[in-house]
Amino acid sequence: MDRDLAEVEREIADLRRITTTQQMNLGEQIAALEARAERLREEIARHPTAWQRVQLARHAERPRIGDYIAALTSEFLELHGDRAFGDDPAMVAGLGMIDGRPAAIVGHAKGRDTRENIARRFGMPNPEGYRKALRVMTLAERLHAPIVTLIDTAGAFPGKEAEERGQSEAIARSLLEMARLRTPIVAVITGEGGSGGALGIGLCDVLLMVEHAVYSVISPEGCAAILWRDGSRAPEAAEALRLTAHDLATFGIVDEIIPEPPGGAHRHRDDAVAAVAESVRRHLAACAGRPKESLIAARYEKYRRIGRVREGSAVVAGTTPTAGGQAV
Amino acid sequence: MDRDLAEVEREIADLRRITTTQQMNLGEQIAALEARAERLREEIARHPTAWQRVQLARHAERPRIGDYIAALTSEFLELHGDRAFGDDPAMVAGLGMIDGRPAAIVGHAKGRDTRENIARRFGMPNPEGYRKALRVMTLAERLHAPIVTLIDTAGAFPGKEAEERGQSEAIARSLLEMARLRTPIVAVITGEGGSGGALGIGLCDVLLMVEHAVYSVISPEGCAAILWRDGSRAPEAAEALRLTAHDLATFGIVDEIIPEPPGGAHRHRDDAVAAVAESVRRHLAACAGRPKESLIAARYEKYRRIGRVREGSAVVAGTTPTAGGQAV
Amino acid sequence: MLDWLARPKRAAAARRDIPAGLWVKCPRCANLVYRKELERGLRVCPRCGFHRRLSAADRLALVLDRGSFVETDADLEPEDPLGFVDERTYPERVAEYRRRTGQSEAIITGTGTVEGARAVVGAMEFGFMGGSLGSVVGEKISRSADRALEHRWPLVLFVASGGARMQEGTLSLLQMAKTSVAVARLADAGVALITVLCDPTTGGVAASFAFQGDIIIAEPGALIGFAGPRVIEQTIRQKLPDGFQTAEFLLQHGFLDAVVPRAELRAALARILRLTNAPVDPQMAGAAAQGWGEPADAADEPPPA
Amino acid sequence: MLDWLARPKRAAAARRDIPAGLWVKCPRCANLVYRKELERGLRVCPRCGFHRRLSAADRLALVLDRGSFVETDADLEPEDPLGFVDERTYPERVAEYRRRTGQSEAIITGTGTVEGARAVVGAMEFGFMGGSLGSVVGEKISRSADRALEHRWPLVLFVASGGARMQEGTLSLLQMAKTSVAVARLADAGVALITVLCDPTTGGVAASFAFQGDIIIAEPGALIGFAGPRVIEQTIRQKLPDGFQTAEFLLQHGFLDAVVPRAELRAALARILRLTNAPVDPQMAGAAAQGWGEPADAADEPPPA
Ligand SMILES: [Zn+2]
Ligand SMILES: [Zn+2]
Repeated sequence: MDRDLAEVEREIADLRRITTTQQMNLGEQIAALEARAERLREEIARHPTAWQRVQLARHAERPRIGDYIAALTSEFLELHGDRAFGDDPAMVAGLGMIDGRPAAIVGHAKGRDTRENIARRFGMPNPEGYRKALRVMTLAERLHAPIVTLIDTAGAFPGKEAEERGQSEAIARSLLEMARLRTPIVAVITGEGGSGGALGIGLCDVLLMVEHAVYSVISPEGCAAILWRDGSRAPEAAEALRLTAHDLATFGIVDEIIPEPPGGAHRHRDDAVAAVAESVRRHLAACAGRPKESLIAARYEKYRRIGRVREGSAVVAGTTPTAGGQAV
Repeated sequence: MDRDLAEVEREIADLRRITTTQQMNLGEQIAALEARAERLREEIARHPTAWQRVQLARHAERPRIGDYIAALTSEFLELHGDRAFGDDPAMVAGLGMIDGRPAAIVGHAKGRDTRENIARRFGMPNPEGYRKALRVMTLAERLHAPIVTLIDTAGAFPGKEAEERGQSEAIARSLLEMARLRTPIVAVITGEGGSGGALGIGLCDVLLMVEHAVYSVISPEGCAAILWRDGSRAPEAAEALRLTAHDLATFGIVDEIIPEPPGGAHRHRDDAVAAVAESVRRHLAACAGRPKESLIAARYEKYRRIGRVREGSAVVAGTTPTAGGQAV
Repeated sequence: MLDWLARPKRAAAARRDIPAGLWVKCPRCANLVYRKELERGLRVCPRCGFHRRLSAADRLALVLDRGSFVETDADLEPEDPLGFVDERTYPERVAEYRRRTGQSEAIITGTGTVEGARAVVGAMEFGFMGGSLGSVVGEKISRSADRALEHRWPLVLFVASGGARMQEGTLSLLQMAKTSVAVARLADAGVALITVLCDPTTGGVAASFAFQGDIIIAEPGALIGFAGPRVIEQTIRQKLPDGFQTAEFLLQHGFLDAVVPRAELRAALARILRLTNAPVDPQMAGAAAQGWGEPADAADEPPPA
Repeated sequence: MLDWLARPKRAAAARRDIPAGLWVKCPRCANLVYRKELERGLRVCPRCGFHRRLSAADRLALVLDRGSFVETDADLEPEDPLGFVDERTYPERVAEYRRRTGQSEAIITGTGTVEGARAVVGAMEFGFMGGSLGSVVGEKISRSADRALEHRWPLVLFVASGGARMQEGTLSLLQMAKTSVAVARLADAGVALITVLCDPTTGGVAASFAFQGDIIIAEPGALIGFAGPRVIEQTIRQKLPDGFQTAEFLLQHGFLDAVVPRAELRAALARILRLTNAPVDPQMAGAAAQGWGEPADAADEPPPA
């Protein structure tokens, strides 16, 4: 479809050139082609390929965490610091009032421009970011407030200092504690869901995914580089990885897909953000009354079921342990 | 008494000189004086002044944490690291088998010689030390194992990096969590109990104190420097601070004083260490059966009572809140 | 433990430059500021933003809704458990600080509202023996924690202290543990502790309730640390860099949730209280701040040497 | 995610230097070692202490009491949920690794005893697709956690993995969460998780159960980290220092409880199990280690590119 569009656009350009250089009136033909181009563009926006979605998810003009917080909360208090080493600007954490009730909100913070992106490490957290997020989530548990996590990162930062200060440990600890937090967790993948860096704040009771967001174990470029020694084959890899919201809904990973405005969230940011806010509010309300024990039990069951495994001749996932075994 | 001894010793020296230079036989007088000197020495060892106890508590030959662990446990596993930044050799933490039951043991690690002392920062922890200790204590809680803390430090390390990484926060967090740990905590001050650095692992259900150990809000030298701009008046300050085990028992701070061998723990290390091990074992056994709720409640009451306050005409401490108040 | 018996350099400079006159010299930027302007500006230098210390009473007046404060445990007084004497007896020193500050001890506790949000509050008085933590401060904070637990109102502590109080020896050290067990019950019950670290917050107070807050904020420029700067310089045998142990430094190192300028403190606290489940007193919801009357310089005065 | 499809430099070197001969060249110190001596020495170079990788089966044989191991869930096999194809299909790759390693997947799980102390155990097989975490590994670890909870025996996991398994996409990423919820129940119940990090432990496996251990130990020299060294070098545009991301480096940075030489591993684990409340099987209390028979080099073999 991409290729069709490119062809039509080339034709239009040709006709325009002829119109001006050869004084021919080709207005009618041009108009028809332009209508066709627009239809193709809409078609792409409606059904982007996996790779196109990756581009949309990474779009520089896509809403940022500040936009979502503004739409979700009537007031917000950003909290800082991991209480041990530093404060990571790549992760935002704080308390916000949602429908008159306090909630914790944590999420990746990509920048709006190059300067902010550099300051925020392009939304790729260091260990301090995960530790700050966990601290604020634990505070929410203590205050009987629910948690909203907003996921939009290419991944945890693969830097030297991140390793020195335990990127693995920070994410592992976050996952372990999020599994145990006795308060509802609603997670939203708003853009890039980049592997462990995304999952590090993504263990939840309800996973929402914005229509063109992606969620993947590895970037398509990284996957292509490993598979074919050729990063330019990323579009193929994107397809193969099944990283779109629709794919992940069929795998039972995503609980709800939040539609985006035509052409993507960046075209109509307010609408896009409002749709996310509405969905989060609705799920928070649904979680609010649930007893803590059943919440934790359901969280266990939710993840216990994820995966595809064949046992003997049956395809199973998340089953209970078998009784016996054999000596080796 | 110190002065008496010095005088007698001078007299003996004089008589000895006379014996050799003037060929007089003063053996009988010398023997009598020496007996008197020995009695004085024993008297000092039995009832040292506060300042003498400070010296004994700091004695280079005093038992170290390794000695106590060896006496207490049938096997020990040292654990390392705060899981965030580093491993502090000034703090030892691990699991040990005591009377066939696992327990956590944490404590300050002074060295045996200058090299080890430098490596172990003279037993003065950095924030990582307190965070490691807290991690291991939390593990003990999870494993339903009791905790033994062994206190022997001049204080938390007052360094630049310690401040950068939150010495205050580390100790404050340790105190808060130790107040909540749902497992028995037996603490022993084995030597120097130096202010916040000692208390940082000292919040407990039972506080034991070795006979000549000291426990103080500030070092006598520091106190003298502040009060009189004269660190050499430390002996006076030591007296004024009421930092001995006996003083602290009268204030209700210390639950049991563990006797030391004559002349101090360094003279008979095995005996000294065995006495500590016996007392710790006894108190662990006494705590073992206690329900967690009553343990935490008793811990609260124990500390809630500490302090001396006058309310109207009554001297009180740890009373319940008054009802009213007045507007200002 | 900060050496609060010594004359702090900054306070000394401040006093020298604040006679009774109309003009006040800023101890940081050395500009002359019209006294009334300084007071209207909450004692923050309009030229360089330097935050002068506030007395405990001024602090409460700045933050709480007018008429909302009810003091509690005002009649608690220290004993002299050690019979402590240096050049004067401990009771003599206490009496002198009472005269000087008009306060009975180094903390005022009570209840009040901020933009209508209810809280149990305590404000430390650095002018009273360096805001040191002794039995009375420990008891009043513990009772405040108990009261916060009973009502399920957040506990707000304005901290300004050099640490534990030497004159009560190990008993004062153990007030760190006493306040910790009291505060721990709040953590278990989901009642928030909010600490506001003012200049200075050091020693045993920094190493206990100050850094046990669920939310910890500080005033700009406040000195915050465990060991005092001079002690650290003796340890490392070199000068500390500018800005070491300031509130901004601690924010950068991950230990503070925010550094809040004094002019925004009341609004920030109101927001924090609302977000930590403080119930609202509807009668106070639209109230103004209590404000303050005549300047009270006690907090800036150096204690007698 | 380590690029385990690529030929790891060290393993390649190892293979080149280990033909079928009597003598084996150490990939670190380049000394020639008599093969039988190497095997008797648990595949640790007697000259430089270099720890060669062990297969999962050898690992269990090294540590467990002879005859104590009972395998569980051996018949779990991966599906192909994505229909993943690169040059071969995912099922073809799986089949090839099954032939190559003799294992059905990248982990062996079961129960056993160490010096009589009971445990649920899992040992990852790096030779099987780089020990990657897919649905089968996630399911087997989760079942092992459930089993540990049921019996209240500690769970011991020998980790050797490049991370999540690309061929199962996001499903494999979420095995990190799946194992986390299973392991979290152990933490709540006071049943210990003990992880032994072997060479290599990286990516999503490092960032989940590997570092969720109550006690975490590692083998000398093991590569342990989140990002692979090449990725970090691309990020920082410089070479990493020697020893970066080794077990010793992680111990120094506070992330490991101990680095345990292979010769001491069995005794160390027995001690850890006793100290974490493992019940003792009296019949096994004096048992010897299972030991191993002929050398199995699979773990050192590079997978086909
Ligand atoms: Zn100024
Ligand atoms: Zn070698």
